[in-house]
Amino acid sequence: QEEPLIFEFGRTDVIGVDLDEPAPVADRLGGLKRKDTIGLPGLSEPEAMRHYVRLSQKNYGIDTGLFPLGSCTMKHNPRLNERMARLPGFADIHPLQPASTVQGALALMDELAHWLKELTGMPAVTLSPKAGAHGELAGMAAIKAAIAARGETATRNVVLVPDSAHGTNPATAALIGFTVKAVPAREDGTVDPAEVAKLAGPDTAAIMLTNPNTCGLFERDVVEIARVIHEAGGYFYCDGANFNAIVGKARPGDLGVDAMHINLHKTFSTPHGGGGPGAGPVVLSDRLAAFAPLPYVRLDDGRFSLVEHAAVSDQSPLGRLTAFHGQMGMFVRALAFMLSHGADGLKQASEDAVLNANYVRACLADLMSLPFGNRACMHEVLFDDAWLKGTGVTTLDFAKAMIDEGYHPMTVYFPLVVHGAMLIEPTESESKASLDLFIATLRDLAFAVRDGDTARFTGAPYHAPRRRLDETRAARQPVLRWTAPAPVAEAAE
Amino acid sequence: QEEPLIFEFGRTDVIGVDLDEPAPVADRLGGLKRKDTIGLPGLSEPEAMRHYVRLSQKNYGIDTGLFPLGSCTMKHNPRLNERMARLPGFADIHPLQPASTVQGALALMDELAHWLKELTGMPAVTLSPKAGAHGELAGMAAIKAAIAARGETATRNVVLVPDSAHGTNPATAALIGFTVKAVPAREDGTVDPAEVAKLAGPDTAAIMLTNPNTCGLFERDVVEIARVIHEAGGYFYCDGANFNAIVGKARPGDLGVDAMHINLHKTFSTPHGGGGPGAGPVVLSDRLAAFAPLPYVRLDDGRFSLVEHAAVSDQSPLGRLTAFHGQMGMFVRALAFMLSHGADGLKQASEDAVLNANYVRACLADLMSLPFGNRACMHEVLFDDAWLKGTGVTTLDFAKAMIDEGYHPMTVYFPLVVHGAMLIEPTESESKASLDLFIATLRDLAFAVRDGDTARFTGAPYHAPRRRLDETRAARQPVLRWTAPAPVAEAAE
Amino acid sequence: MRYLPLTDADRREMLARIGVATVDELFTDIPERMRMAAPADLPRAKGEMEVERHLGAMAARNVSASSVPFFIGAGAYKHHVPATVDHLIQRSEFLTSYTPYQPEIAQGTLQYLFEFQTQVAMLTGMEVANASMYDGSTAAAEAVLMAHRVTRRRKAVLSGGIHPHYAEVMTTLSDLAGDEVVRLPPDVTATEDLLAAIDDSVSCVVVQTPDVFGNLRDLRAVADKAHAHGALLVAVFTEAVSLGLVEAPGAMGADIVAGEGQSIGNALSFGGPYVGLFATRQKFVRQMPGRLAGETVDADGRRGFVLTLSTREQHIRRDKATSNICTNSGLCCLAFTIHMSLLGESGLTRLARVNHANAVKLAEALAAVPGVKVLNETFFNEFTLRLPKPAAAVVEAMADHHVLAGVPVPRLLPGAGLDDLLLVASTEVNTDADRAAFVAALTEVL
Amino acid sequence: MRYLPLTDADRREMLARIGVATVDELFTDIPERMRMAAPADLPRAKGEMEVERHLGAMAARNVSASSVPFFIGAGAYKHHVPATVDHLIQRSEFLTSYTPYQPEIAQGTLQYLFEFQTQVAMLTGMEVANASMYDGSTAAAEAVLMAHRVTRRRKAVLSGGIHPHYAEVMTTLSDLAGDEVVRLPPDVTATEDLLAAIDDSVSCVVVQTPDVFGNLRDLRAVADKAHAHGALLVAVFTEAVSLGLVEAPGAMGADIVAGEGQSIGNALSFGGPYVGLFATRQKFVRQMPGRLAGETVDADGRRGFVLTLSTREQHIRRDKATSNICTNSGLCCLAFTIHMSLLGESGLTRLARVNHANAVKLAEALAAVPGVKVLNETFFNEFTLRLPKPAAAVVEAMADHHVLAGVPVPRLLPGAGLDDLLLVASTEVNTDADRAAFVAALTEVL
Repeated sequence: QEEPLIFEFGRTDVIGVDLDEPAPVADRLGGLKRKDTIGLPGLSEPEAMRHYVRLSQKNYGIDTGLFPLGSCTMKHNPRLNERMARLPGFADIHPLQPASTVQGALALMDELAHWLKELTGMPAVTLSPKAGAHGELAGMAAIKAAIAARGETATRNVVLVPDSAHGTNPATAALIGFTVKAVPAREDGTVDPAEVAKLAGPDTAAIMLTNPNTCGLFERDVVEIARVIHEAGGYFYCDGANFNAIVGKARPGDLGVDAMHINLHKTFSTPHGGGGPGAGPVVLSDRLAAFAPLPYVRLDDGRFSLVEHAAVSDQSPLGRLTAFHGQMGMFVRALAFMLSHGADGLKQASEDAVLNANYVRACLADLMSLPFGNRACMHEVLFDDAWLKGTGVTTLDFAKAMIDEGYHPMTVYFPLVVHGAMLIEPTESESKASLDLFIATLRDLAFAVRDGDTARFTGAPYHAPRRRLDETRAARQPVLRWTAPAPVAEAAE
Repeated sequence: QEEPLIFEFGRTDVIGVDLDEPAPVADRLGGLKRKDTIGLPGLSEPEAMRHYVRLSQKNYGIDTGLFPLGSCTMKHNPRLNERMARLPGFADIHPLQPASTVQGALALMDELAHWLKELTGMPAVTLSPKAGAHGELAGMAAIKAAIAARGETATRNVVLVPDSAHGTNPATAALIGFTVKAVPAREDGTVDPAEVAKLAGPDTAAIMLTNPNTCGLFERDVVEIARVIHEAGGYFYCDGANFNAIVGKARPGDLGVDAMHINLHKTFSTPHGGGGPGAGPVVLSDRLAAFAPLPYVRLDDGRFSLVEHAAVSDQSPLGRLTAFHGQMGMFVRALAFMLSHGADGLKQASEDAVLNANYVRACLADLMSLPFGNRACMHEVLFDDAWLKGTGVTTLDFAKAMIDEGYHPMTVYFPLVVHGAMLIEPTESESKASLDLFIATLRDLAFAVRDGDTARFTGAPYHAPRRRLDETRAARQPVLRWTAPAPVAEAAE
Repeated sequence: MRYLPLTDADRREMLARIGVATVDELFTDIPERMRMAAPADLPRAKGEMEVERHLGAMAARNVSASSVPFFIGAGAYKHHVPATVDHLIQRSEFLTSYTPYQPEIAQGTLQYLFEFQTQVAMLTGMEVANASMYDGSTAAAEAVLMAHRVTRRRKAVLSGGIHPHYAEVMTTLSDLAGDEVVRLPPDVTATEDLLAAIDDSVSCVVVQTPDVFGNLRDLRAVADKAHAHGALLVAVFTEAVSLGLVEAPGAMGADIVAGEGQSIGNALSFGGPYVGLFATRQKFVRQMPGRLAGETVDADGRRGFVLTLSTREQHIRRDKATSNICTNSGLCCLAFTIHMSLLGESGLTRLARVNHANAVKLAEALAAVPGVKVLNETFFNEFTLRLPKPAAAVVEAMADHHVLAGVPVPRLLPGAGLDDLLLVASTEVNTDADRAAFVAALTEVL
Repeated sequence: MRYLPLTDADRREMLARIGVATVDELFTDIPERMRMAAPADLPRAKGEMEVERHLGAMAARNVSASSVPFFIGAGAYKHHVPATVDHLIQRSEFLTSYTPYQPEIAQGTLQYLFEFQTQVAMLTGMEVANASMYDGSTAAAEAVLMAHRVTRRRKAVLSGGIHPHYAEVMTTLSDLAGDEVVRLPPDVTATEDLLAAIDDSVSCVVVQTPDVFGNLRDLRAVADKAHAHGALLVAVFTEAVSLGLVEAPGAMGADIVAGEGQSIGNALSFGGPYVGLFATRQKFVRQMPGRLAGETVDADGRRGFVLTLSTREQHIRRDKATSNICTNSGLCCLAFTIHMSLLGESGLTRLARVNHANAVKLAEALAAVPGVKVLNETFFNEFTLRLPKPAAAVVEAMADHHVLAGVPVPRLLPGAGLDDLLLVASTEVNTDADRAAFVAALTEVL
């Protein structure tokens, strides 16, 4: 049975929410009352329940299977966190209530900030960014503000970004007026400080470096890179998307980082929810702390307050990046995750994540190709498509064939620096038994490639809610909303 | 991917619940400490989450599709009710707390009782029975007690039960020492009062009549039957499993019923939960009210209390049927359902349930056979297998083929009074569009039967988590638990 | 109305298709004078917000266990249930499914029932278990009936340590069935002579451990004597967590084990729904009441599960059935089995140790309160105090001090001369602060 | 640790397979002196019960909206969300899925996004909508950037009725991007002359309706003048429910509509996560930021949905992208679209009427309080009061009377000389008793 669109079976006179019609009042709408009908279909509650349950059944999630999407960190989402986020004291409070009525909420933000600062070894944090890319914006904006405070806005406007970076890095830098220069990676997949030194100079605003990087490797010269950038008068922005590999093992603050966003939905397990909402707090060094965006929490004599406006004397020229104080719902979940693990558990989680990725690497290295050699990786392992060469099977085909085996594919074609990339991140949430089954499946598929069973790949998926979808058609003739079918003239009976 | 048993991948040293080991104390176990290991496997939380989510995906529920199981009343389960039942003031209170600390809970029981009495037109109700069959036990026990109070225990010991009754009826009567006599149905599927009159006499303890009956028909002579039984000195026990057809349309009390259980999980939508828990309150007439089991709620001067022990002067010789006060969790859900519908909505729900069943009847009557003719039914419509005769397709085959079309089958082979019964109950929760699709599917299948496409039926299901399962084998060589496989001698390497 | 998908236009169309003019024409089998002219004298439909307010106000009039220092047990126990459990049992496919009569699309339910049965068998030290009963008390009553069937005798002997509610349920059912029950007097300190009550007329001896007063009972001598006389030993428990630390009934010779599983995975919920656990020996399986999931294969030879041995049940045997039960506690079993899987052996045994340690600490602290005496030699997480005042009044007074202190024995056994006894339970939820609050409040009110 | 499935034995086996002796050998790329010797100076792991206690205690220190008469709005609104919504968004397959990059196994997400986009387009009266932004304020800021791209101009004019937080976000982002923003002074009574600010250098005029002071704005004249000068009209709203009763921005000539969707389906949650709604005309679709779901077919010709027009996005275009956004508010969209489906046209319009009626009743009641003046000619469910005392102190004092009365304007606009103004909102959750409590408390504290 196919599941229709709500517009195809809902009706504007059906209601799934009971409300009494109010007694008539003299309206205060000043003639701006809506005249046309809207066309919104309604569903009774049983219809709605079934529609969305059935839609959900066409999805794959962490709860239904291993989700080895590299760089995305699909780890277990504890339901304790969901329960905590739904406590009325957190879920049912308004961002503009008097501070006296939200002391617990402000205390929670303060405690989360403390954990983030301790874990990163950074002295300041801004919680308001709504997602990783929004955090990048906040961090780069702070850098821009710091440069402005130094009076170098006109001259210091280049941002160095390695080829392997997430697309959001150059997009963010460009958005706020920086010029982006690419830093090529050296052969081992990491950034060469000598290369950075060549590019760095008085025009250098910052470098945006992901560490561990998107090839799953720790930038082993990170300290030297930081030194080079700082010496050139620039700032070190670290993309913290992969922070989950090193929590409890190393602190970005010790490595020379000036700003780093933290994807609470990756490292601290707030649910990805099919693409959001995320949360991207940014930790800042002393050099940038004064340039954090508004608002922030302050504690005076045991009372928390929220600073929502810059004092006239304040150094920071950076205003709001979002209407309120950030993703409170995600703060609660992230803090619940941190408290549950504790300092010891978070370190163990990082170690297990790295161990799991290396185990996958060790068990597949003989069949699939590793672009940077069979060396230890961090929390994710990167394969390329060299081993597929001449087989008629592409990275995409291989990925789609995994669907038929009951798995979500790994990240494919990212990072761009290797050809036909396949980036596998098992996370710490997988058991050895789960990994063994996954590895056996990939080995079986790899043997099928070798054996020339090409149709198993090029036609895949065969056993999914849909066969392969035509993305070109979607882009060429975009249909972005439902429209009522043209009325068909009824045949005379 | 097959989902293994927890015993096949869980490990006794894995833990999904964190607790600190207590400081040692001098134990007070008197030497009865457990010596052996238990063997219980543990799962980490991510493993448990995935295991049970994946198991759930092998199930069919109301939320996933139409569930036309006649006599079972698979109606929509509102999530409001789940939320209400989980309020700490209901879910987190102990049955033996002081009455002063549970006034709200007792008030809720009292309000539920009020609704049940008003809807049935009966003066008394006992809430404690844990399920429909348990309610039958309570009701029949009250009858037995009433007979004992009349001093007729030795002579009045026959219970009349129509052939079409649920199996629980004769089982209950027999369990408490009554002799069961069958009442044959007349040709139109209902009970003939003349037949009852023939069997009724001074030995008649009661009749157990389901109304509407399991053929989906209202016993149109119910008032006369009640009269006959009462005249013979017996009691009228009504099986209320199908009360959902007549809520707001007729009151059992007006029809002469002395006792009737109400399946809260059928009529009032508490979830079936894969087979329970249910709840089976019993309404009682004045003649039986004094013989209700303990405990019950009492209101004096605005304070509720719970009567847990019979006073010495009390008439009732009937004690407890369960440890505490009944299925509180179900009471909350049922009352939320009642309040949401109101008196008007409950009546409308009955009408819609009956309308839906008759619509199915009207749309299938030309293809499938109706054992009692094409007349109006109540909330469910009964077909037999006369129309399958000679096709090589049985009722069971037809049911299994429905699975391949994405539907849960109807109730089959019940009631026993018709051959190859198929009992369809759509409930009021289905939309017309949903019924139209269901009807079209059944018509399509019926045409396939006609066209001799037998394999589509006899081999079904083809598209389910399992093909047809061997029930005979399960019963002949019962394997009722997992046992560790015998260790295999390892081959010398 | 939000739950009803039909519109008036739908209704008209459908009535036309059926061939009647009004819906009332479908109700003509109801004698006209019996049809309700007006809706019942009850309120009209309420929106979700109003229902929440109405029921929320009722809920707010109750003192929840988590909101105060809480020490009530006596058959239902306050334990912490992981959030995962409640999330999973609310999965639509579990919550809104039916008894798995169509096994091909109910493997989820059937597999967890099979896992549940195995867990219960392991936990009780028995060979097989069923897919649950309504609760511990009805399981115990069914155990007695089963013992009668197995032994073809009709007299049960009940220890004086059995939870009085359980004893009452067994008595009620036996009275109804015309069987005999010998109920020994309340046995606060586990000193009764059960052996003396066993002879060749007895079908079963029923003993609870930990008993209702908290004492642990060694069942071995009773088992031996019962077996020597051709009787069965029925072991009962109300606190499943105890089995993580205390010898399993199966290891002490029980033939049938019936107990309450609420402690694992299930909320207190004012007494229900709970989940009855029922286990026995393989040789008695065809006399066992209740639903059973069993392993088999499908047409392709793959392992699968079905409900089995249903010839025992009322669907088929009707008045010859082993029981009239046709429901189990499905969703409560699911909660039990998920929680038990999360605990595993390591977690369950540790949970049991924490419970015991907390109870020991509490007993020591209370024994130091002037005038208070702990009566138990042995206990798991519950014990009996003798107070210098009537326990019921003490409990009421302590409730005013926001401590829920336990169950006064006279609430369970009125008129038994035990008015100064108080049952006190302590689980993993109790903190040092809770214990201190108990001691302070008790000292205050005595 | 309950979330970590590996045992020490597993770890040893895996290390052996990898060929290293210790896990630290996998971390050797981290310079040795930079590796943490000891764990961070933070607490150790806590069990679930302890975490619940810790966070529960924090939650208990906040006054929740449902626990008091509640009248706060100004960009976030207290509405009743059906239980069904929260149940559904917690379905594992929705909650724990990722951005639908593999559409064959993400049709659930993609179809609801397609439905969501259609609902938003219908509601705003626009042709197309995206799959959501972080919240209303960032959506508004993105709208300005988009207007710049479309018009190739870099100057935005902001009405003085725009929520100050929104105006600040637009200003911050424009400042960073080097664009110009002309922000008109606060306009309490909707009397500003927007038309005068429009000329050929302007890329867009941004107007909010209902504005932050609650006034409804007729956009038609602004739209006409903007269009005459080659500029776009960006319409902003913070209360999506208003669209059930008030003319849609699209019908009044808006080119881009950006608004907050929290009111439908989403909790207050202290300000986030919320869901930004973003709609525009078909012809601008390739300049639109954010994710888009589009319809297509699969290899068997069956309808299906994919993410599309991703060439606009940062994955491909990197520093040439329309925006740096790569997240949407997935689960909040889902909540929005489910709630909206349950409402349907009948429910949404009725909900809007109830909101308006409650606000009118409240305004009338408050206008009768001595010294209090309602400043609005028009409003939907929120309006501005002039008080005889500073509003901030009044709100604090009323909080002590357990009434959360609204937002003092100086909290949003400090130093603007508007200290005696109070924004008051009323939704379907307010009862007659709530209104009476408001009047009583206000009378008391004035």
